[in-house]
Amino acid sequence: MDLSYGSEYETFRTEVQTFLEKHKDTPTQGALRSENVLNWQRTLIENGYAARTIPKEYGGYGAEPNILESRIIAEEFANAQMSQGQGGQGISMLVPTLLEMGTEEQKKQFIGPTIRGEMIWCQGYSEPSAGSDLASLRTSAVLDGDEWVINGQKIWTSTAHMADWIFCLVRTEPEAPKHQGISFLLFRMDSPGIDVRPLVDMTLNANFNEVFFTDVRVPKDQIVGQRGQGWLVANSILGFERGSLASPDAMLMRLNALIDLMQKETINGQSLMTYPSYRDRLMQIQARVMAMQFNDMRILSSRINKNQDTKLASMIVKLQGTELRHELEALALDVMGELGMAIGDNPYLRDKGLWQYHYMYFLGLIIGGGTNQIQKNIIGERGLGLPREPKVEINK
Amino acid sequence: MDLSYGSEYETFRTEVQTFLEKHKDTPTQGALRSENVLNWQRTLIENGYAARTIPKEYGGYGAEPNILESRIIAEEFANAQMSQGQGGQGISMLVPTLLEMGTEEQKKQFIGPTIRGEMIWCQGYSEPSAGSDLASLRTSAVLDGDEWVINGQKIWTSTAHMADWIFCLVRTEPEAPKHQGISFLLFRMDSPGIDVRPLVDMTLNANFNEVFFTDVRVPKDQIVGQRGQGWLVANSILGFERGSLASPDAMLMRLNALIDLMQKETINGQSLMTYPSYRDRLMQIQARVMAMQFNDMRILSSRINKNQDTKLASMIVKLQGTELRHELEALALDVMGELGMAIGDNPYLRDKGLWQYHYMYFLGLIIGGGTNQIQKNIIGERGLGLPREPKVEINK
Amino acid sequence: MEFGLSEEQILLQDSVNRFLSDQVPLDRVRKFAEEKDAGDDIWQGLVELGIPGLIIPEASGGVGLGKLDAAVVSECLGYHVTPAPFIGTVIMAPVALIESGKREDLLRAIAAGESKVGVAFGESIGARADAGIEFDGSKLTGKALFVLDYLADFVLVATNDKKLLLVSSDADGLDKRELTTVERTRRTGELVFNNTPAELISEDLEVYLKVLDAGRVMLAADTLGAAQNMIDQSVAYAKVREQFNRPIGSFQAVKHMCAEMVANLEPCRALVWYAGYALDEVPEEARLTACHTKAHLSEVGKAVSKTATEVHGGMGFTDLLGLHYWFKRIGFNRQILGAPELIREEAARVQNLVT
Amino acid sequence: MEFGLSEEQILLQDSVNRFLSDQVPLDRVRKFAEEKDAGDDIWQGLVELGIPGLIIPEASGGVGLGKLDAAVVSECLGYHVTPAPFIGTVIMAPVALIESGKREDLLRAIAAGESKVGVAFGESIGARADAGIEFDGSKLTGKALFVLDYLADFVLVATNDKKLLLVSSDADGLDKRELTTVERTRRTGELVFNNTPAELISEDLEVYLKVLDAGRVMLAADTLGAAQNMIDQSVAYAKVREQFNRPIGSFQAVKHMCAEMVANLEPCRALVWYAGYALDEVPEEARLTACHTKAHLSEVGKAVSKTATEVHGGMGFTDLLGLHYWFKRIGFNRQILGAPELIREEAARVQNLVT
Repeated sequence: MDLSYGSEYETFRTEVQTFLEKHKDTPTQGALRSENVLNWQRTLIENGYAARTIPKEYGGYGAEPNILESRIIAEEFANAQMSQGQGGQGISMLVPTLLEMGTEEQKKQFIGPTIRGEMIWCQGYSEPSAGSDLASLRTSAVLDGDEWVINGQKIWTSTAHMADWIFCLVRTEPEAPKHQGISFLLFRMDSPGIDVRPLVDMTLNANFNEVFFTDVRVPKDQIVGQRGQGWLVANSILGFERGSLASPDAMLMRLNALIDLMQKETINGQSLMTYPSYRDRLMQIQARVMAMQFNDMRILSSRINKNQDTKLASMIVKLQGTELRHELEALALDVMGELGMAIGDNPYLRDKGLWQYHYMYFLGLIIGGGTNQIQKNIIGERGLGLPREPKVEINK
Repeated sequence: MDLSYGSEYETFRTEVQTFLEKHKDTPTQGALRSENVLNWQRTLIENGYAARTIPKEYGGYGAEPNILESRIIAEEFANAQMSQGQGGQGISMLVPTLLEMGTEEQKKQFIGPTIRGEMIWCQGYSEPSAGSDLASLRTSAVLDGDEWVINGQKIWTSTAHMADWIFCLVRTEPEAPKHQGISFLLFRMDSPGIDVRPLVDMTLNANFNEVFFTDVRVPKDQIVGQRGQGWLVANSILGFERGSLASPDAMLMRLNALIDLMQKETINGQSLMTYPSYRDRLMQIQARVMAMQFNDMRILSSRINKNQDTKLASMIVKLQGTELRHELEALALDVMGELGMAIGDNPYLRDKGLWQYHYMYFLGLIIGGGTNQIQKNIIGERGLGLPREPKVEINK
Repeated sequence: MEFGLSEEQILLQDSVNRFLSDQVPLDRVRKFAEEKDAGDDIWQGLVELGIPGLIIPEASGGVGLGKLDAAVVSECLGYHVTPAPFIGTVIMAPVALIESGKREDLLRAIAAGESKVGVAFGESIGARADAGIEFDGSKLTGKALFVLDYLADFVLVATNDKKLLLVSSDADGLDKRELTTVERTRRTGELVFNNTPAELISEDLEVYLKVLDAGRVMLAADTLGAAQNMIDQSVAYAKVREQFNRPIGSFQAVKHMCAEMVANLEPCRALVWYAGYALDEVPEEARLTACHTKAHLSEVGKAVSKTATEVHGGMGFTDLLGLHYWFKRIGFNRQILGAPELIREEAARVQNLVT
Repeated sequence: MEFGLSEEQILLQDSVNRFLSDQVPLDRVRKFAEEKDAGDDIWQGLVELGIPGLIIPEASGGVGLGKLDAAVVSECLGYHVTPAPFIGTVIMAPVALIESGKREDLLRAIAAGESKVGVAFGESIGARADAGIEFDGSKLTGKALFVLDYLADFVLVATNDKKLLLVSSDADGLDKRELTTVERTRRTGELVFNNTPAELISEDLEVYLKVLDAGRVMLAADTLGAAQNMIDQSVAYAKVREQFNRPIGSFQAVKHMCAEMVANLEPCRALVWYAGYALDEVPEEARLTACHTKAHLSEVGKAVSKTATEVHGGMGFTDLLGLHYWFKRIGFNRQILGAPELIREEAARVQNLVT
């Protein structure tokens, strides 16, 4: 156990700090594709603070992967409260997939504009009847000459209304076993036949969309991997998503905000922190947040030192993290009583209503990204080697 | 809603009280089959306070079933702290079964001595490899002339070491589907070839036994119901057992004892009841105990008024009751700290060590009598009509 | 001996449920929630069923039923997430007026469906955000937050020291504004009193507590109904929704989630019934039962609302099925008239377990 | 940056585990539990591995390792429910002596495996049953309950006001009797002091707290190991035990019980490691981490011990598999040196969240 980063890293940290100091007045906020955002993203890439490990030939900075450096960058940008640049499913999911499975042409065509924030992507995986059982997806793509013709519907497509392109799973071989009949296509969201409808959720926000395809025509070569290999292509990156749903750093921030809240808010003039039952719940949650934090450090560390086995430690993050986060937000609602119910334009709104919002949103995340029931199956079967349920094929 | 019993019942209550007053010095305690016990049991039956609804021709009192009268008897005996006579699986399970499924000869032969406490029974159902899947039991009975020859092993056989007779499920048709190959036999525990071994459990008591059968010979006619009908015969009474594992009356007694304990015991001289976190847990449990109490009254009432549907209310009693009871005992251990760990001859033992004992015993009951996982299946399938899991037949 | 609903109570339940199923389906609730109307027709329908005068004596123009009957109705309203000024108008105000013997005229007006009454009790239970209400013998000063049905003709106000007062909607020195909450099937607002004239209804703590107990039991009944509906929806969904070629209800994980919800909620039904009954018939147990019923239903409701949403998968998270209306109603019921931790301390005090 | 065990720590873990697997299997533990022997050979084996001097400086004849190393060993002992006077002899007494600079001779004797030390801390944390200990400057009066390894050569005693004293086993005016507990892999007893001579080790509250923190982290590590073993046994059992023609581990109910145990316990491993590390390396976080680690492991241990027993069905409830040795060890660890509710209040105080 050695939690220091070592002196060579402290030099690196100083470099990052210097960069941040120099740019502390640079405008970084704005709409997608706005000048501020694009400029800042370009600056970040040039200095190696975005697209750090993406090869130079595809527009990245071309550094060797180094987890500690990435961590230091994240820490210092957070300390300075400066934007770390563009995120989104194009950068976090599609780019790694293309690097792994794309053709040279695809890499050249897509990676550069994507990491520069010029090309925005959405993800077309889930369908109304294919949730936990994603591989049963039905959106079809039929080859007609040099084009795929796509029909069907996707759901849970965040940013679909703002995206230039979609990476999409479609069924190309309807006769094949379900995992083997899927292909991974890329196409423009302004193609004729695409209808994006906002999907309002329980927070009353449209955080997601439904996307309908009617005879959408896509050039034949806009496929990643081979025909029928889409499931493999998609799975090479699914893992990226799950861990990020329950970040321990965000959790710690929320915990500290909750402590703040409990010290400030009162009942009959008495601080909420003086209520022993609330305090006891807070302490229980604090211990669990700590445990998840250290668990995360352990996982991070194991990526450097390959001798450490953190398979189970990694598998449980989504399950534990989303449940814990939901409980943390629930405690905030409980201590606030009626105040916690406020939303919208309510003048008694606390912290912009984020407690109530997150309470619901994290219930959504307990369900999303592989429900926590599916997570338990995965932990049991892949983590512990427990036997799978006997397969049942029901013919209808 | 009307929680009074009505005036005709108050007359009955007075009769019971008069009986109890008259017998307040009658000795009722003693070993099984001891003179005190047998005499008291006879007196109870003569006066209709035991075997109340068993027909006179089989040695009972012959009253019509009346739930309120039974309840009043139970209440008054409890108030007077007088023994309600003999219990055990012979009286609670076999006698109702024989009344339902036995031949006239069997009723005549067994019911009288059993209800008088002269004939003690044990139950031979579970086997080491047949727990949740009870119908997969393997103990075999093969007809040899006029006798069944029994080989195999039973487990969880309480009172086996004291029993005169056993009622036992055995496999008589090995080729039949598993539920249809079972028969229900009665035989003497002093038959040659029976070996009873005490089964020590986590409380370090031998609350149960294992029973081994080696070529035990049983007269052919000592079967209840037909050959292969044993599963039906047994299921006609299994319901009796489950409800009784989690009596709300006992739970309320334990709750009150816990309140007492928390008021009396101290940390640094300060009553445990002054600790808000313990008090909060106590209040949560009290509310749940209340709910189970009223749920029980609702079920009781529905046996009088058949219009009330209490199917679900009844199905959940074993599941909820055993979990709640376990948690109640766990709270007692927590408030006692180290004192709660005491057992045996420890001079600091509280309440004879019952808290620790029950904490473990009720974990046993969460498992026993159909594990709580099986209970949830039953509630889901029979209670809510959810589809069963697809059957899988694996040939080995 | 009869622990259960009478035939009359079952008839009452059926008639309210039938009206709500037919006339106030989720689409109708949505309109109210989206502030497209004030729900007058819903209230009118309940008036026609005689609901406003439910617990008001016949001599005062009411139906003269008991609190258990009222709890049965409250459960129906929760089951259908019905927007209606029930707790204040039908329960808390009548209890206050009956117990204090004041304002027979208003009691009659309520029974006739002509007057509605809101409830401002939060500050007497535990004032948040420096709110609080004082009464100087003729006027009210201070402010009340999250007042239920704050736009009603009258508001029943409890001061910090638990006096009960009646304030008219058009009283001088009374400012009102809506306080939007996540629960859109009820309207809540802030009332600011600047020397606002108010009529003293009671200074008797016992009266205050009776009003509070009744309100709490009705909220618990509302949660019981709402949670039952979420279970019913979950079970129905689990039977038809298929994944991996099977109805999801055939998977043990989903089946057990449904079973656990039922196992938690079913005993609550008997608890709510007894609590309603005790308000009228077992006064010595009424307070403790009311406290435990409100707190326990809040906990069970929370668990059920989470699990039911999970059983519905992504659909449960969307607005499409509207499941969140029940989720939020249960969440709101949990917090108003005393959150569980605070009420459990009251329950301990009622039993003299803490000083 | 390295968050994890070093190669040396993994070797240490392996060697302790190998010794315990080979020499102290469950049958051997049973003998001790049934009071058929005093476990001298077990201790001797640990002495040969250098365990007693684990955290004692090399200058005093020890191995000079850190508290994280000690936590690793404690986890092994918990995993194998090993009867050994570890917490007092190897951890709490050495910390007290090192921090106070007292009794170098005893430190050497401990390192050499020649002296054992029991622990009487219960009364300084929260005295039960009117126990309590006072020190008048030279003599102890009062009584201590549930003293760990009460028959050891010395006992480290903390008085009500948190002074640390050393009492010799053969001191005048010292009465001892065994206090039987459900946890049979440890010997606990009562000590009665009648003007018993005792040596003052420290009056410094900081020293007392360091000793306590170290003890708590080691108990948490013990629970981590015991709970891990119960999970391992459960998973193994679920793979081979069949019901309804299938291994029970193929049923979602059982599979999810196993997954939940792992999901709860796995983050505890990192927590325990950090808590052990912080005792030596991050003094400003050591107390809070120790509190949370002890309390949290107690909660997770309780849940795991229940679930693991359930996964084993009836077999889990019997003495046949001996699963209850782990169950009871976890239960005992939960209560000694501060039960979770009490420790959580300490955690709040450490952060000045409560006065």
